[in-house]
Amino acid sequence: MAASTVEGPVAHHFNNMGQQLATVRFGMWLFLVTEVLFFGGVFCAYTAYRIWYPKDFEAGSAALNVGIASVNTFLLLASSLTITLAIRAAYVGNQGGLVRNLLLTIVLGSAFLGLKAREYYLDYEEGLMPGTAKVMQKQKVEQNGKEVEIEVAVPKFDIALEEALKREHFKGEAHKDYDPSRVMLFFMFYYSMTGLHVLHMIIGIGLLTWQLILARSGFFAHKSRYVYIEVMSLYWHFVDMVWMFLLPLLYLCGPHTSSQAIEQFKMAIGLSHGGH
Amino acid sequence: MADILLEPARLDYTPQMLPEPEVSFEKHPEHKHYLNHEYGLLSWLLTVDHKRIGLMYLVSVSIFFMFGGIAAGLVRTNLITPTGAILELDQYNKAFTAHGTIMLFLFLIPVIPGVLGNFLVPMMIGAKDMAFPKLNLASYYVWAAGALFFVWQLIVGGLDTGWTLYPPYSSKYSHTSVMYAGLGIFITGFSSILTALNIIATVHKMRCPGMTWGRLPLFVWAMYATSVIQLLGTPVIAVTVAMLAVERMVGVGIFDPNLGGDPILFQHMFWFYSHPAVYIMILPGMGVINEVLTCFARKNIFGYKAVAWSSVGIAVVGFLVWGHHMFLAGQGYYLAMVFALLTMLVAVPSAIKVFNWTATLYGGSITFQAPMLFALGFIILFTIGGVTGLFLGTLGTDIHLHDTYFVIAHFHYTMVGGMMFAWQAGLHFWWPKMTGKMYSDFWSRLAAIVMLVGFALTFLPQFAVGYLGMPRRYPNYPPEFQIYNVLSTAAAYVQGIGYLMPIFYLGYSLFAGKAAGNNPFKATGLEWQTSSPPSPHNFETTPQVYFGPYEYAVADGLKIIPLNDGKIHDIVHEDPDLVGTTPKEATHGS
Amino acid sequence: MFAFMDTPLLPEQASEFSKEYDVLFWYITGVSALGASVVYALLIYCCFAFAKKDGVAPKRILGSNKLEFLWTIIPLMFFLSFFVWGVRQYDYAINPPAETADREYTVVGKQWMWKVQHPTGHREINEITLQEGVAVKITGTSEDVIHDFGIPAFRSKFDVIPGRYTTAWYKPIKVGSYHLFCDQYCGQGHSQMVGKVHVLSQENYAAWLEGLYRVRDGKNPVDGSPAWEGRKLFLKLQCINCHNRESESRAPTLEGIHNTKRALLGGSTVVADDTYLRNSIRNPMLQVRDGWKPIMPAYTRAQVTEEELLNVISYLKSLKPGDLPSRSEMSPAPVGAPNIPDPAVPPVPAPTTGGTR
Amino acid sequence: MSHNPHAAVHEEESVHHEATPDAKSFVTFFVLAGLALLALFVGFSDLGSTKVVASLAVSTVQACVLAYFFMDLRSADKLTWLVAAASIFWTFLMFLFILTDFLTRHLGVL
Ligand code: HEA
Ligand code: HEA
Ligand code: HEC
Ligand code: CUA
Ligand SMILES: [Cu+2]
Repeated sequence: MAASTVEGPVAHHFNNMGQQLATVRFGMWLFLVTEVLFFGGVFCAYTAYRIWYPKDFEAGSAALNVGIASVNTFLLLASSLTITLAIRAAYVGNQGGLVRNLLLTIVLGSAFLGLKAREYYLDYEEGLMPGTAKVMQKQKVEQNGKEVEIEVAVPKFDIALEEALKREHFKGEAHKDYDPSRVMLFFMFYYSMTGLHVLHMIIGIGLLTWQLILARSGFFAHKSRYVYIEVMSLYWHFVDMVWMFLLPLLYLCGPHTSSQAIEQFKMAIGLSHGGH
Repeated sequence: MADILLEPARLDYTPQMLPEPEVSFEKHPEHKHYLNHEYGLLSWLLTVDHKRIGLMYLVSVSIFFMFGGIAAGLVRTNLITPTGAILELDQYNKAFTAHGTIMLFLFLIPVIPGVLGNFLVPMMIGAKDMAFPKLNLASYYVWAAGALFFVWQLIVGGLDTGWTLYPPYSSKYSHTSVMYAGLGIFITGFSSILTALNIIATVHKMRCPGMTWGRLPLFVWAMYATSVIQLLGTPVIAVTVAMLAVERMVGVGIFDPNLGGDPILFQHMFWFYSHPAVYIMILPGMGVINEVLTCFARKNIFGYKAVAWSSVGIAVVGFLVWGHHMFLAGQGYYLAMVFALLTMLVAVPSAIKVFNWTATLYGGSITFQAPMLFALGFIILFTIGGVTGLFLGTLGTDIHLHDTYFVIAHFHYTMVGGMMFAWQAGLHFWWPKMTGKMYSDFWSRLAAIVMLVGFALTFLPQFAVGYLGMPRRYPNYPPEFQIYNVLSTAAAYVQGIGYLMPIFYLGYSLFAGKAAGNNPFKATGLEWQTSSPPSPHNFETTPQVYFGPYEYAVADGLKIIPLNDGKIHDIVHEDPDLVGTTPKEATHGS
Repeated sequence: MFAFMDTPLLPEQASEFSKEYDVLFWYITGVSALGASVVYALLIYCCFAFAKKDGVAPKRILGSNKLEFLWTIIPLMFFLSFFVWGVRQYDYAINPPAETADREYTVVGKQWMWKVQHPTGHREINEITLQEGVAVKITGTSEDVIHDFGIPAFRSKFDVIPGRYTTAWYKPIKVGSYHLFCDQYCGQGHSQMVGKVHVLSQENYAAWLEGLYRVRDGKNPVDGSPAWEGRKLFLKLQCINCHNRESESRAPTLEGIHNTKRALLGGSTVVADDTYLRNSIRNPMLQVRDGWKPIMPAYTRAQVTEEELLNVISYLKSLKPGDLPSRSEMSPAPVGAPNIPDPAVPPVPAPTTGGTR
Repeated sequence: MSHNPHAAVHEEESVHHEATPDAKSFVTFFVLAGLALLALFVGFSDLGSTKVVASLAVSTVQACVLAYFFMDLRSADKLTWLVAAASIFWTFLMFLFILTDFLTRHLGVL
């Protein structure tokens, strides 16, 4: 059995490098198992309600900014590429390449987060926040054959949703196809799922930054330590993978068009101003 | 029983295979072990030595057990009179919730994995440490942080939802600190994930040469199966509690029927973890029993493979029965049926284990020190706890017994009669190894008997009163149930005294106990082949293993007659796990 | 010290299902006892027979596939028998038979009380009265958190869930009063969310429906019964002004009046049957009680319709000592008093999710 | 696992492990990007109820490619495959049982 091809220090409780590398890698895979089930739980809840309320979920999805999401998809994919390049750089001992690629990964990840933050802000501005807040609204009702105007308390969310759907030219016949309180359920999932994803990205970027610092200090001069970049990449790829499912389940679930996506993205980054 | 494999005399190794321990502190007092090779608080708080971390868990979980026990004392005392003797309604609710959550999350789930798992798994497989020593320390601190949230939660007024945290009560109606408790569950859960990860990686990657899967001590198998459950189940409760927290915080919800949510979904996701969790709470105990029984009966385990695989079977099938907690909760009819069937299937591996244990005693040379008494207590009590589980797993009978004291009695018989007794057995068995000191034989045996009698009498009346229909989580009850409750309470005090006893004689042994020697029970496991207490890196040289874990008969001087076929037999290659040799081969010898 | 002495050993068998249930229960108990006995017997035998003796070495036994097989298959067979029997029983217990179709009761759980509505319109709180031998279907829901409607004597229990309907059914077979518990933890008053199930014989049940039979003392006629309606009229028509708990000087107390002998002005007596009661209201002058002034006004059809009169009579018939309302009670008793409809109670919420089981 | 009990348990894995050359990574990236475009295309089209199936299928392919090439399942040992499979399998079990409830709860009884 050939000894491992890479050199580097072996921790006291391991017998050899092969054992150490395999153990580290295995540990990360085990961790990913828990991550799969962690996300699996929310996805399962999502699916259950999607089965019950398909129309409401589509309506909710229609109100989301699919432009940002589309661009973000490619950012994440690119970051997955750069981190793979970083492993290779560490593996062959190319310190400059390692630093460069780690940095790129961090930049791409941060760009994702930046756009995501923008998206949250837009949602917030549109009032698409689940909650019990209500506003008073004038409504015309029939009373004794006469039309009178009265003030009623309407959930803020309902109004915001209606306006957002109008803006997105949602074709589903409003008020018939969806029930705002169930769309709110969709939004709960939207925020929880993307929130969890964002949380994972933030942790990932933190770890990457740590590795970047290590890389600059020459920690990865021992080639065997490429394995730490590798396990980092496993985590990062996994986060990417979660996004691959968030995209169709949250954003592409409702009716959208590509022109709409482009328009939304332009608007989000300030190149155009909403209205059509 | 011609079929039983009696003494296949085909081993060509001799008892010398059990090497004399390398170091003995009695002879070489200058030698340093893990307890005295460094000093100071920091050397403990920052240690990455799995043995020291194990002891840190030991101290912490024992403290929490006392807290949980005091809560149990409050609960039982209140139930002396039908109207509730000492507590207000909501005080009682907080008391039993504190009792349940502390006992489960801060005592029973971490106890054996945290203490014995940490201490023993690396030693049993001949490793110097866990696969990830720093992670191991980190998971202790994560656990401690989670525990702090529980303590904080108690300080700011306590939780009143029951340990099951069912919404909508927990999400909308309870005015108590659900958030802190949720955080506590989330964080301690994270810790148990990390411990599990570490143990799995250790078992896979750190075994010493010759330690094949077929030669793993069954405790390690049990810990492995437990860890698989923890790894796969715990993330789900974490995310479930997180969703509950979001719902409670934002005020709108995922489990709220008024908004189209479904409270049953919470129950599904809660029990997806929490039923497997009851196996997290019993499998390590079962593992301990294997080690103790074989040692004190001086026998090979009966049916090594069956016992090992039944652990794995429990771990896997145990994931598919959670719905038996929800038979009456409004889940689908067909699903309930499937769950009921699987519940019956998952009971089989436990039955296999029980029968194998009793068979292990057959033909042994049994002595009855405290660990053995606890282990026998385990078998007696767990059998009752297990079979009463069958009443609950049967769809028809659960209708009446659900959420009555019958359930309470069932799970105390499994958790206290089972895991608690296994824990005591393990603690007494390995105490000399951990500390190098021997405790009082008399007092330890007495404690075992007091606990056994006290325990059995506490919860037997509860089966009766449960069948009569007394609901659980009731601070007051119809007067005709009083006699049962008084009996139960009285016995609970006896039991409480039983649990206090070890503190004294074990504590005493620490300071004044006589040195235990490296292998006081003459056990065969690798952990006994090193000094007591072990040196910081467990073994002076990496051990090499040639045979299965329970060769007590050989160790006790059973004559080995070489096979007369003229060949030299390499037992290691021909029969690495020594199980399942056919009778035909066995007749070769004598 | 113990105020009660009849500690029960076994729960009452008060429904048809409870009998069948117990057969299965004792079957499982028997098998379990058998299985445990085998284990215990082996354990005891080994502990004595193989206790350490000097000079006797332990045997080296590794296992036996035959035995493993046996003790896998035998328990499995028993366990499966539990399963099959259990499923049949569950099926029976949760599927209301056709005969219950028009006898559907509704229970609504609410922190911390049970509100029961009978198909006849009767309403009860924390109590449910049933007729012996008549199967009924119960549909339950909750206004707030999850509760569980459990009746040990019927071996019945089911969770009631907000936003959904769940069902159970029973056929009571034994007259008596039994515990009703909330079995799902629901907060502070969980243990107070208890009540009684009353199983009445056919006659008593019929009387109960009228409002004439009381399942316990100190209780008004059941909400929704004719007598209950009569009680409301009694208050509304101001009868209470003269006939009240406070004093008998103005008008006779009417408690326990039905079928008693009444002394009339002029020395004669008469049995207070339905006709007498009727006359006393429509035309009080006809038979005036000895000792009272004939000041009672006559109530014509314009004031009390024939139907209302029947209800009033039912009420009078239902009056037991201590029942007559006090003068101050001109309007319905305060919320929370037994058997008074709770005006704050909103209608049963429509199910929003899932279906009915 | 080794069938030779003398052998140390470790050592065997990770010997053939080698970081992926850059060119291959680029190819993987372009495949993934292509699939992402496909996912968007499906998402923006008007397929009705098949849309969700189609886009999930694309995502699954994408995830497989990612796991196989980027996460190096390609050169991983059996154990790693087992671990990955277990996570998927257990998630599947959770979905299976919980969704069964959601899909069959309204059904009548036998
Ligand atoms: C250590 C913990 C532990 C263990 C091991 C078990 C083991 C089992 N449990 Fe238990 N259970 C709990 C802890 C545990 N349980 C807890 C905490 C609760 C309540 C939670 C709450 O609501 O708060 C609970 C509740 C619970 C319920 C829900 C009750 C209800 O709320 O209505 C059910 C229903 O099926 C059940 C079933 C079982 C079964 C079938 C087993 C089986 O695995 C048992 C298998 C063992 C044996 C069968 C014994 C050995 C066999 C023999 C000796 C063979 C001879 C016997 C025969 C031939 C009959 N349990
Ligand atoms: C590890 C788990 C574990 C353990 C060890 C115990 C141990 C005990 N339990 Fe516990 N119990 C649970 C887990 C456990 N329990 C759970 C999960 C619940 C459900 C909670 C819920 O519904 O949410 C529960 C519920 C529960 C109830 C039902 C409450 C209700 O539903 O209303 C009762 C009632 O008798 C009870 C009693 C006891 C007793 C007497 C002990 C005894 O064995 C304890 C003995 C130990 C001591 C007493 C401590 C040591 C002694 C001292 C510190 C001296 C001072 C004490 C005294 C003088 C009394 N428990
Ligand atoms: C102004 C006072 C007054 C009011 C109002 C009144 N009663 Fe009377 N009632 C009496 C008096 C006085 C008697 C006894 C003399 C008699 O028998 O007429 C009596 C007698 C009776 C009796 C016979 C009692 C017996 O002991 O046999 C009945 C029955 C009765 N009332 C019912 C009613 C009902 C029903 C109402 C309302 C619809 C009512 N009363 C309203 C004063 C009143
Ligand atoms: Cu209602 Cu408990
Ligand atoms: Cu369970």
